[in-house]
Amino acid sequence: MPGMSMIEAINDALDVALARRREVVIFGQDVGFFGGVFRATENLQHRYGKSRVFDAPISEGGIVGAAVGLGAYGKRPVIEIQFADYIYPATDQLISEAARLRYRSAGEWWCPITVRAPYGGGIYGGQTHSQSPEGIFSHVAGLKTVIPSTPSDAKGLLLAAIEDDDPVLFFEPKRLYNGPFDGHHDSPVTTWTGHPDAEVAEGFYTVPLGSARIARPGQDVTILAYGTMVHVAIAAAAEAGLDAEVIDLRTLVPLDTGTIFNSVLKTGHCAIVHEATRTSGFGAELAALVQRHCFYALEAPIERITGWDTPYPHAFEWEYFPGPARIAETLRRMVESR
Amino acid sequence: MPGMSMIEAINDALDVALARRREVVIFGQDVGFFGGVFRATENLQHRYGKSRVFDAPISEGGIVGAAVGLGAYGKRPVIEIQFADYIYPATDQLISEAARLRYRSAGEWWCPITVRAPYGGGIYGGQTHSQSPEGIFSHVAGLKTVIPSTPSDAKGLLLAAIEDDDPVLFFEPKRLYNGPFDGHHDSPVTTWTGHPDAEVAEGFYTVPLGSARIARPGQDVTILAYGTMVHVAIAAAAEAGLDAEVIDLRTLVPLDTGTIFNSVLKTGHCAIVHEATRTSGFGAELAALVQRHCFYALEAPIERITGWDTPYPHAFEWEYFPGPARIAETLRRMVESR
Amino acid sequence: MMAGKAQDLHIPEPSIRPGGEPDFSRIDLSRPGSARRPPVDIDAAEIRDLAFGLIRVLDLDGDAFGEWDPQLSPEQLRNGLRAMMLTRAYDERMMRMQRQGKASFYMKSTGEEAVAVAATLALRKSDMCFPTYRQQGILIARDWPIVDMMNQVYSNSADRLKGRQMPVFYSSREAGFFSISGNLGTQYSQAVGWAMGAALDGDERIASAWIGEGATAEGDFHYALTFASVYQAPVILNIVNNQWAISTFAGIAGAERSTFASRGLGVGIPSLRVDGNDYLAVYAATSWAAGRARAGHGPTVIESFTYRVEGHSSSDDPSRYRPSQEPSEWPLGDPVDRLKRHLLRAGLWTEAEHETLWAELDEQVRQAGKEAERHGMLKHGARSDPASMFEDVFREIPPHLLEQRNEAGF
Amino acid sequence: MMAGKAQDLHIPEPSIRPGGEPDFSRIDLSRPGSARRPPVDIDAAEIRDLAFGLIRVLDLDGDAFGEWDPQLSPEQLRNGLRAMMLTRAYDERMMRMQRQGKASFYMKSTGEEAVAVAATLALRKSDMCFPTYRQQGILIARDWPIVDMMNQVYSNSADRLKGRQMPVFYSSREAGFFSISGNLGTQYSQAVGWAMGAALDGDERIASAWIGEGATAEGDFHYALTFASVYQAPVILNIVNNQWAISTFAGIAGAERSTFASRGLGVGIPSLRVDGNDYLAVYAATSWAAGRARAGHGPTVIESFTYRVEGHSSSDDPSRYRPSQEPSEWPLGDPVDRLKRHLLRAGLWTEAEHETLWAELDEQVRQAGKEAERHGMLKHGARSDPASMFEDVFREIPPHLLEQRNEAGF
Ligand SMILES: Cc1ncc(C[n+]2csc(CCOP(=O)(O)OP(=O)(O)O)c2C)c(N)n1
Ligand SMILES: Cc1ncc(C[n+]2csc(CCOP(=O)(O)OP(=O)(O)O)c2C)c(N)n1
Ligand SMILES: [Mg+2]
Ligand SMILES: [Mg+2]
Repeated sequence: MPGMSMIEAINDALDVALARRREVVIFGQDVGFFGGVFRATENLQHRYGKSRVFDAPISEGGIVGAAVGLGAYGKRPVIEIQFADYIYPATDQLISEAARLRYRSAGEWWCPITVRAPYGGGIYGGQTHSQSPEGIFSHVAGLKTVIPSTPSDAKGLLLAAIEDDDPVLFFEPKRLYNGPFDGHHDSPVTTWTGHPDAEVAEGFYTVPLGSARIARPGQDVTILAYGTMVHVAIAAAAEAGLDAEVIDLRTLVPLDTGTIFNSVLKTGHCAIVHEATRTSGFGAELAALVQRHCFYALEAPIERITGWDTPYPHAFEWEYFPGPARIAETLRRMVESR
Repeated sequence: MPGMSMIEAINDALDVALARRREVVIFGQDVGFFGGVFRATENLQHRYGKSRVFDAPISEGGIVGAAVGLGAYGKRPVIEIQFADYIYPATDQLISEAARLRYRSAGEWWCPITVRAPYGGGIYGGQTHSQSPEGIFSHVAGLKTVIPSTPSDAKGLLLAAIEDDDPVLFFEPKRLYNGPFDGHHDSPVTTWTGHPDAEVAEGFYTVPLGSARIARPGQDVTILAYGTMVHVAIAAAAEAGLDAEVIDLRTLVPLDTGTIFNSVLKTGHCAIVHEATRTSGFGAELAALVQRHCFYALEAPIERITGWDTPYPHAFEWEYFPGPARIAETLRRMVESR
Repeated sequence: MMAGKAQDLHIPEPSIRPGGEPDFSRIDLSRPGSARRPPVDIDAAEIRDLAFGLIRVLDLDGDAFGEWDPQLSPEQLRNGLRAMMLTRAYDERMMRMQRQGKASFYMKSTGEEAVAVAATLALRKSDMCFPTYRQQGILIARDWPIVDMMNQVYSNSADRLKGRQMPVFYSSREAGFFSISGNLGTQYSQAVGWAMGAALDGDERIASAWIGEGATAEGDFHYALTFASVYQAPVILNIVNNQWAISTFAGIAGAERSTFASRGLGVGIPSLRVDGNDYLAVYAATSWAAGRARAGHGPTVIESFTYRVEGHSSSDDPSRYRPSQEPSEWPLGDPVDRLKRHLLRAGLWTEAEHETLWAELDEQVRQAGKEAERHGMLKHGARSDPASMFEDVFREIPPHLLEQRNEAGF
Repeated sequence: MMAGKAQDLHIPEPSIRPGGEPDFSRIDLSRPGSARRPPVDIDAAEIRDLAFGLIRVLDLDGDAFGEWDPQLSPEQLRNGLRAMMLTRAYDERMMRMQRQGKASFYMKSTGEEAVAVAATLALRKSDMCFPTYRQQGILIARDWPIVDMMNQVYSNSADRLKGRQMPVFYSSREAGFFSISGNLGTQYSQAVGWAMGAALDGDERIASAWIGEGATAEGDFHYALTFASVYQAPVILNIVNNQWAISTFAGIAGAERSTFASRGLGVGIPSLRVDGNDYLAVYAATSWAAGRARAGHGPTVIESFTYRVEGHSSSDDPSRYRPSQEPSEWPLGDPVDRLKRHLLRAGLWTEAEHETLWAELDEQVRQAGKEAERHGMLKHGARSDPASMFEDVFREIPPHLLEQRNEAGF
């Protein structure tokens, strides 16, 4: 069980999927010979041939449209959107088509496609290489949304997404591709080497969609997070000196509400962190659910620590990013109000 | 002050805007000679000429792209998306361009466009003529979202949207075009004639964006609603025998939180209704805000009564629609828990 | 056709509006039989002219001419005629039913029957169709039971789509008829994807897609042409140019400056333009394209030049935007009538047989109608179980939808 | 160039990958001067051939031939040369600075300078440009201060864009240079919209837009061509075919079956294909298109056939996907070099003057660099006020953003 970075784990998952199922085909911009701008598909064309792994035109709408058709034919397309910021030209095919094909045809056709897209900030990518659009898609009935936070989950969740017969958006926290990141951008970069979650099992395994993970058990306050923010939340709790329970949602839709509610019923406090803009982000849904189901247990208002309601500004990335300091401050305020 | 239907009020607003500002141009599918499939632009091409009001190709992305360019040039485009369900091909131009042009150019360019789109169900339109996508766009920094519920507001808000120098999505509740609708689809259809809110002032006036309206003052429970659901909420409260305060949000972004919070602080109960699917709908944001700011005043969990998390099914429109019975039942349960 | 001065924006306008005399003088009608039929492995560059001409086989008297004559057997011809007539009879009845309040909506394909029927019968039954809402003729050509179609229109208890779709948004996997979307154009890139799948598997099946001329302005049209060209997908890309998109004439879709078939040239796809009211021309063009696709020569674009005789849908009143006599003056005639004449001329058909067939088809439709109505109609009688509205959002109902179903009281 | 059998999907592949010998034999080079120059009011249908040929004026020795020679004055020629050289000097320095960690990112336009500079200098200064990230040459051709460009690249305290954009995503309303997006293609339909506005106002100004050959597969490309054709907008639609889109060769964008210029033919837009490394050819084609637009004859498509000499950006290593000697073997030479030769041949320039100019431009760039660095660099020294990040989301800061600014501690 060698340690793997998240990008290696994703590459490994794709490798396993290609070997396991003839129907899996991978395409997207620069994913073929080159192996993808983040190297997620490195060597895969070489290994499985051009008919299994190939480049696509710069046309996200076309890529998803073709994937829907390939899925209807009987293939199991795994497509890459180079940055989540570039998913919007494909919105119609995702929302009007992929999400509703099974429903509108009463099960005659379905859409077993996986849409991989690096998301989130932290690489000085500015407004068009940093976005977190998961909230938008979580509103759409018929789409599943998955976001891993560790190499081993990335592999298991990606394999589960590919196995799934419904369309899955698989957003990959690009800031975690090569190492864990706790939000301290000034600290030296660390790699996944030696990290416990970088132990990635060989071969095929899945992490079931719809099950959250308690990333850190605790008693004082529940923090709901996913992707990069799981690591940031853990660091923030430590810095606030709180025994926080950090829940890594892993799947936004379908959501593991049981794990969430149990935790909040226990701690009586709930903070939600995400990098996406605040208004109508997925944190809103989480807050709405938690207040509804844990109302009488809550000792303080649920807080959201998120990206601001602005585009992601290149030079102010770290002022925008909901880093450990901001989270810790909010956590402290929450429990003080006790 | 003649009584007007909502569609007439919208037509009147467009007429006033065309007369008032040379920069206003109107285009969209079938809006020219024909006057629009819902008649919103009836007679306007005839009155103002083909250069001011004209048909566009069936290309929502192109329509918004051209509008962004026209706006950059100095025009004030008012475009129609024939049904809100067809806005998705324009998502990239709306989210990546219209919403961010001012920001990314630090104010060198901006996007004074108004995007009109009929939304919502109640006309047996099935999954592609019934959607309420407002939640999605409310997540996007840089877009304003407006939804009227009466003819007089429709005119004043639309004129305000057109005057506004930022991009505004103006979703029109198509079920209210020709008459108010309280959710009782089996009752005889009523028109706006004689309805107090159908008194539409002549000429130019605006209803400022960002200000909610107390559609019905009350003490027992606050109901947050917009568009069609304002009327349904009022009916539901009456049927529940409750003295509800119904707040018509009118603008989702920017949101009039003052009016909302004041009401909930007073009533201690908050219900939110919308037709859109529940998960990550705008109701989630409202619930998140209200629990945060009215935490200690709330006597029961905030409830959301919404469309289900499914596509809008043609034959089960009224099972899907959050009608008065469903709302009333929830309201009763909420106040009983007192 | 040059634009005016830059001093104003050019807004295309049909030659005549209601009240005026229909004017089809702009239409350039080539002589039937005059177009050459190249071999299927021809390079696109050598047949660009076919994208600007008009392939015709039948003249208006019903005689067939030239290399494109598909030389169909009498039975094939009568089958085609029958399918077009049944399509028309079906449309007539369903629109009547809609007017009687039995259906919430309906869309006819009158005048465009050949574009669906001939383009289907020239394919194999196993080939996959990605239609728009105006190709009900595909299902009929494939002998799909019309009672099943009616059940869908009525959203009744026998509706296989469980009341989820508006009328005419059929789906039949068995008939190779892809689920109709409401969002224009999306089927086009999907068809290319399906065809890519077939090519990957060495499957002999090909895909055929239809799109209205108005919807060619959508992005999916461009995606489909690009992907089909790049990957040489075995797909036929039909453009149904029926001159109108609701109230908007084809000039607003770009018809003033070029043909729709010519859209294919920019990506090097062989592109044909055919008389869409000429059953034999549509059949022949489709056969040619299918032959190309099956032999591994990739995609073909076919513009069928036709005319939307009726309103856009049951919600439309075309007299508001075009002269009401326009349909009857359309110079390319009626596809049913033209194929009938051809059969008559060839001595394969008589007026009496024609009358009998109409009567028979009307009766067939009437019987099917009665059967369908026994299963209910949207606002009267049985529907599917409303609880089923929570199914098929996902393969398995997830917990939050189970809860919502509960909340809904089912 | 026909596809293989249907038994497998055709996946285009460049003729050579790293390790192999570059192969440009597929490139069809027409003789300079051989293309005819039609009048600007020509009908698109009569010049379809120009979309498949290659308009060239300069041969590789620097002599000019034929009707397309724009007959520029010595001063115009020297101005063009200077702007291209300054662009190159600027690119060289900024990439060096990026390598030194002074900027987070950079993108060069090496080898493509003519496509920006000639296409700008053939316009009026008041015309509006909608570029991609690879047309910094436009700003330089319009004498925009390079220190201002550097300030943007450094996101420093003098950055007019207030640190909001990644390096090279310039914006200058004053220079008629539209704010660069990160989403490919979007500027194309916007340019058409802008031009529609100009036409509506009888404004003499026209718009010019640029797009990479890779990005032509996006929907906006199609929207732009459709709208430009329908409304006959006064716009020039440049396609910069530099053969590569990051690691992806132009075949994946559809180059195997047709030219990019030919994309315009399907909507009846006159379309030219020019040698993009030939300053005179690009200049002439642009003048012709601008003349058309200004006279009210509508849009023109121009494919500039060129070559991306460097990596896609500072993040790219092209040796992973193409032979490293490919750039030096590109048969159409270098635009700076070719224009220089032309000036030399015409006796309007000397090697010594050329050397002096390089030195002068290097110094100019160096000085500007020093000035810019005094205003700070992303990770060193001054930036804009972070509180400004809450501005310009809307015209006025709405209450929720005021609150968030507060929360952020500004
Ligand atoms: C994306 C999208 N935009 C707009 C519409 C509304 N709409 C439905 S049919 C139609 C006209 C289509 O015309 P055309 O493509 O020519 O097909 P035809 O109806 O003539 O068969 C329009 C605009 C839609 N259904 N989808
Ligand atoms: C909508 C969108 N999809 C993908 C990308 C990622 N991307 C940035 S540049 C590029 C290649 C563009 O190639 P081309 O259009 O040929 O322009 P060039 O870089 O050659 O000038 C890609 C795929 C993007 N920026 N936007
Ligand atoms: Mg049509
Ligand atoms: Mg390129």
